Order: sequence, then C-alpha cells, then structure tokens
Amino acid sequence: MEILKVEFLKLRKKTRIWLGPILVFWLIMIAYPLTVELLQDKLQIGFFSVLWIAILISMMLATEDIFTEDYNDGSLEQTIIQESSFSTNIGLKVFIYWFLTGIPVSILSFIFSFGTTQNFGLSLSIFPLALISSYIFLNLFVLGNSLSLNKGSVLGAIVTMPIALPVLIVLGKSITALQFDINFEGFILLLLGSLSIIIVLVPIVVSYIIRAHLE
Amino acid sequence: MFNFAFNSFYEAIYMNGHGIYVWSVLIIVLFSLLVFFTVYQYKIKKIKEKLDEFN
Amino acid sequence: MTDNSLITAKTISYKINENKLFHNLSFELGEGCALLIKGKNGSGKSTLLRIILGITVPTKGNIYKAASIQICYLGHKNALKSYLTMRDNIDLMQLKNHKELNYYLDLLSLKKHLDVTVSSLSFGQQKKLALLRVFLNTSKLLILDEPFVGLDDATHEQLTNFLSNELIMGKGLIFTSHIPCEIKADSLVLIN
Amino acid sequence: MIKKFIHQFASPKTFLLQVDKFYGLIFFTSLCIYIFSIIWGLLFTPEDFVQGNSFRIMYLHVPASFLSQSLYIAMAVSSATYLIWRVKLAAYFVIAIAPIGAMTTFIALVSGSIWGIPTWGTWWQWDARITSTLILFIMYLGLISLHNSFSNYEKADKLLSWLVIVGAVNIPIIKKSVDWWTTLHQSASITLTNKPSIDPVMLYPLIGTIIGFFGLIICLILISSKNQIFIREKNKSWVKDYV
Repeated sequence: MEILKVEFLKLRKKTRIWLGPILVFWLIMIAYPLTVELLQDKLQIGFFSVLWIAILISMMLATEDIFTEDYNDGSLEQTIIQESSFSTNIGLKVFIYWFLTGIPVSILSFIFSFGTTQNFGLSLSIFPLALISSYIFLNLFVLGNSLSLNKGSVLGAIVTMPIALPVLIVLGKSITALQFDINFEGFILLLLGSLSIIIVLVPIVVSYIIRAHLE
Repeated sequence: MFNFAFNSFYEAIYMNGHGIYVWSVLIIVLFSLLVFFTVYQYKIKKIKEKLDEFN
Repeated sequence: MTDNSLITAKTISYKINENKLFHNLSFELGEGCALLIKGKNGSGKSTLLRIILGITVPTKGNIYKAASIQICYLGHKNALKSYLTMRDNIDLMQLKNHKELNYYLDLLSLKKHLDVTVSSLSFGQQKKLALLRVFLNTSKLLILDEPFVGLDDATHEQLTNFLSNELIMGKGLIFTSHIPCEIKADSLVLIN
Repeated sequence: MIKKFIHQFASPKTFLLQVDKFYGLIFFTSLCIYIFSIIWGLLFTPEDFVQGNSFRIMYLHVPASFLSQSLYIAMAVSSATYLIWRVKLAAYFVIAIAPIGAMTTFIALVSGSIWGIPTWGTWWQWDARITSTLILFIMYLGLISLHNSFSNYEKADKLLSWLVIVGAVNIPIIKKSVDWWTTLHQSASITLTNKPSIDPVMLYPLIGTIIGFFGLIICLILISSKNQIFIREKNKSWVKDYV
C-alpha cells in the first residue's frame, strides 16, 4: 500500500495529470452541442457516440505521463530493485489514475447525459457503463504507453486504439439495449468480465514491457 | 476449360465496362509486388556494397 | 561459491546491437569486500552494474545472489522528483532507518533546505539528497555508479568514511568511480 | 534441449545459406504459377452470372486478403518463439514480415473497394470484413512505427513481440465484435463469405493464384529477412566472409 501514498504525494503536485483529462472531456462535451443546431432531438442522435469517444480520448490523455517521468528520473529502476511485486504496483497505480480521472469523468457523463436526454433512469445506467469502460480504456492505454514509454503518447495511442475498438462496439450496443430495454445487465456483465481479465493481464504484460525498456 | 472468354482483344480489355476495375486492380497488385521486390533487392545491394568497402 | 559470498558472477557476456561489451566475465564478492569497476567511457561499467542488479539480462552466463539479499542502488539518475520539496522526496524514498535521518541531514547541511523544491537546489545538493539512500540504507549490498561525482571535499570524505565503515560491518560494495578514493577495494578493469 | 536444437537450426548463417540455395527455385516457380493462373483467371474463365466480368478481381483480391491475416499469425508465432526461446532469427522475421503484411492488407483493401464499385455500387461499406481488414492494416502500420522509433534493436524486438502477441489475442475479439456490430446495422449486405458454391472452372485458377501469390510473398519475406540479417549482423565476421 506504500505505492498509494507515494502516488498521491506525487499527483498532489501534478494536478495537470488528472485535471487535464477531465477538462478535456468537459470541453469535448461542450464542443459537441456547438457543432449541432440547437434542437434537442437532433442533439440526442449522436450524443452517446461523442460521449464514448470523449471518454476514450480523456483516458488516453490521462495515461500520457504515467511511466515517463519515473523512467526518466530513475525511479522505475529503484522500484524494480525492491523485492515487492512490480506488477501489483502497476495495477495499483492504474487504479489511482482511474480513481482520479475515471470516476470524475463518469460522474460528468451522468450529468451530461441527464442534461441532454432529460431521462434520469437512462443517465443513471450510463454511470456504471462509463465507470467500467473508462477503467478498461485506461488499462489499454497504459499498455500502449508502456510500449512507447519515452517516445511520446501518440505512438502508444495509435498502437492500442485498435484494441479498444471492440469496447466501443459493446458500448454502442448497450445504448441500444438501454433504449429498447433489452438485456442491459448482460452488457454490464460482459464489460465487467472483460475488465476483470484486463485488470489481471495488463499489469503483468506491462511489467515485462517496462523491464525490456530498462534493459 | 481453356476457352478464351471474349470474342476479341478489345472486348477482353473492355470487359463490358468492368475492364477498368479489373485492370486497375491488376496494375496495383503487380506494381506493389514489383516495388517491394526492387526495394529489398536494392537495400541488400547497398548493404553489400558498404560491407565490401570495409573489407 | 563460498558460504559468505553475496554475489557470484559466472562467465557473463553482454553485447548490444552486436557490439561486444565484455566476454566471459567471472567474479565473486564476499561480505566486507569491495569491488571497484574501472574502464574507459563506454566500456560497459554501468551496464555491468545493471546486470548485477538484475535489471539487464546478460547475453550469456548467470548472476547468483545470496538468498533474499537487499540491494541499495544509486545510479546516474537520482530518482528525485524535481517538482517536490526535499521533505516530500525523502518521504518518497521510503527509508526504513529514521533514527539517523536528522544526524545525516545535519552532516550534509541539508536541513535548512527541507522545504525547498528540488529543482531549485544545486547539482551537488541534489546529489547529496540522493546519497541519503546510501547513508540510511538497511541493505546488505551497496551498488553505486559514480557516487563521488559532484561532491565537495567534505562530503567526499564523509562518504569514504561511511563506506569503509560499512565494509567493516560486513556489507558488500560494488562501485565505479573515475575519481580516486581511499576505499580498499579490489579492482576489475574492463577492456574492450 | 529444444532450445539448443532451435538455436543451432535457426542460426542466421544457416538460414542465409539455405535461402540462397532455394530462393531462385521458389521465386521462378511461384512467379510462373502466378502469371499463368492470373492469365487463366482473367481471360479464360467464363463470365459470372451475377457479377459479370468484375468477379475476375477475385483472382487478385482473395489471395491478398487470405494472406493478410495469415501473415499476422506468422508474426505472432515468431514473436512467441523469440520471447520464449530468445531465437534472434524469429525476431528478424517479425519485423521482416510487418511491411509485407501491411502491403497485402493494403492490396486486399484497395482491390476490395474497387471490386465494390461495380458489385455493390459503392466503394466503401461498413461491412464486418472490410472494417476488420482496415483495423488490421492500421495495426500493421502501428507495429512498423513502434519498431522504427527505437534505435536499440533488441529493445525494439522485444517490445514489438509483446505488441504482436497482444494484437494476436485481440484479432479474433475484434473480428467477432465487428461481426456482431454489423448484424444490427445491416442484415442484407452482400458478404463474400457465404457465396454460392464456386464452379470448379473458376476455382482452379483461384487455387493457382493463391499458391503463386503465397510463393511470391514467401520470397519477399525471405529477402526482407535477409535484409534484416545484414542490418543486424553486419559486424559479424561470417557476414563479411559471406559477402
């Protein structure tokens, strides 16, 4: 649990790391209505697509600096030398980043969808979807960013975006399921299932990748 | 099995209006194969020349 | 391998992009012994240290470490966060030996800068801060990459005395240095 | 023991000597088969009832789309070999195959969309197959750019291998999810998968083009791995002797 303390200490000073993605999400959600003529029903047509893509992009930005700084100043080496499990550390670190970006973004998605659809039940169901999907995206982009560690986050994004596409498809489908009220829980379970696999696998793979970087 | 499918050479090129699609795809495929072969052969040649200079 | 050996290297070789750095290198380090690795720039000193640490995998050969050995490492990179204060950085180091912290802060005359962000400290002061890891270590083996670079004479002497003391206490030390120092050490010279 | 065997068998030197022995043979055989079957397919097969003459694009499109995924699988196998047994030759294969895979995927995409103009009336459709091929193409480009951005070859190899394996796990998932996605949006689009049983007269040249194209791609992979070997091992004495 030391890692939690350490990360919070660092992120307390690095507000841009977690505030930036939230603000970008916010700005995209504000930018969307501006591109549409302001009629409520027109707004709703593309709203959820923009919402999922905004979550995707904000999570991409959130991982931008997750290992780079530690790699450049040598902290990663110190962490590897310590005997404690490296992959668990990575998992916890991802969790902290999700806690600071994913949860606020999910709350914002709830607020924005309520504002757009005026449908409380629907917007409330968006909340868990956003929570789970943001965690999945975050994990995937962490993987991408670990690959392109000190080469900028664009490369990592290019490389992992294809992996994130199936999640977008599931999200799109689940909105349809919500609107026609068919088997929405199934989609939540599907996402949860994939999340539980990703949560275990990504830190392990990332730990190998980072070791390869330090070699 | 080996009957020429067209009545004339012009028809074979034209293919009832589909010729442009078929032949353009053929050109693209052959061109990319050709480019890749030449590029790799050229690269190998370059490296060999460089190694020769060292020797 | 003798009983009290901390690190044993057996015929290790390493090459990077087909450049051979060293070939069939073997050595053994026992308790209370020091090993100074010498060599020209680019002869693979730092790489050898990283191989001993287990960060880099050698192309051939093996490194055997004593069971559950704790290693204290200080490399080229200080592992300091430039945007945090010195106090926060000391927190980040997760030192286990808190009793002597005050003593060493005094000794290295760092105490009055505790609430200054690291980026506004001088190079030497940053180095001293990083050296706290070494002074307050609870490890059995110290691996230091150029520990004397950027230190003033007083600190140089303090570090030398400290390391000699650690050796008497039975710890192991492997280090590189192109600055002469009075630590009794076997040397290992890397020649390409 | 396996490790020792593989290392002996898969040394770049033996590989290079074998390549020199068989390259010409493979190249000319497959080139002849390919040209013969292409001419056969394009000019000597009867016209298709439904699609007219545009079905002849099949002889160019199917081999490429067939290989675009097989090449990725080949990369994944090589990556696993590299990561498990540290066989260097496998790492060379991975990066040697990547551009060629991108090329075949590109051919498959372009020929597919050109084929689409006369058959579907549109050059692009968000059909499951096309979309997943497009994603595959982007993945190939990502792999190449990842490898290019590191100057330390061994590091680049390792990272690339991990990415290839992660991608290989994801390809079936992407395909399945894209299939699933299209079922709702459009149920009646023409898919190439369930076409009526193909006439042998049309099938034989198709088999010929697949074999010929496969052989040519193998040749490309051989020379591109040869190129990789030269780049990586140019300092070794045997390479100098070889040249």
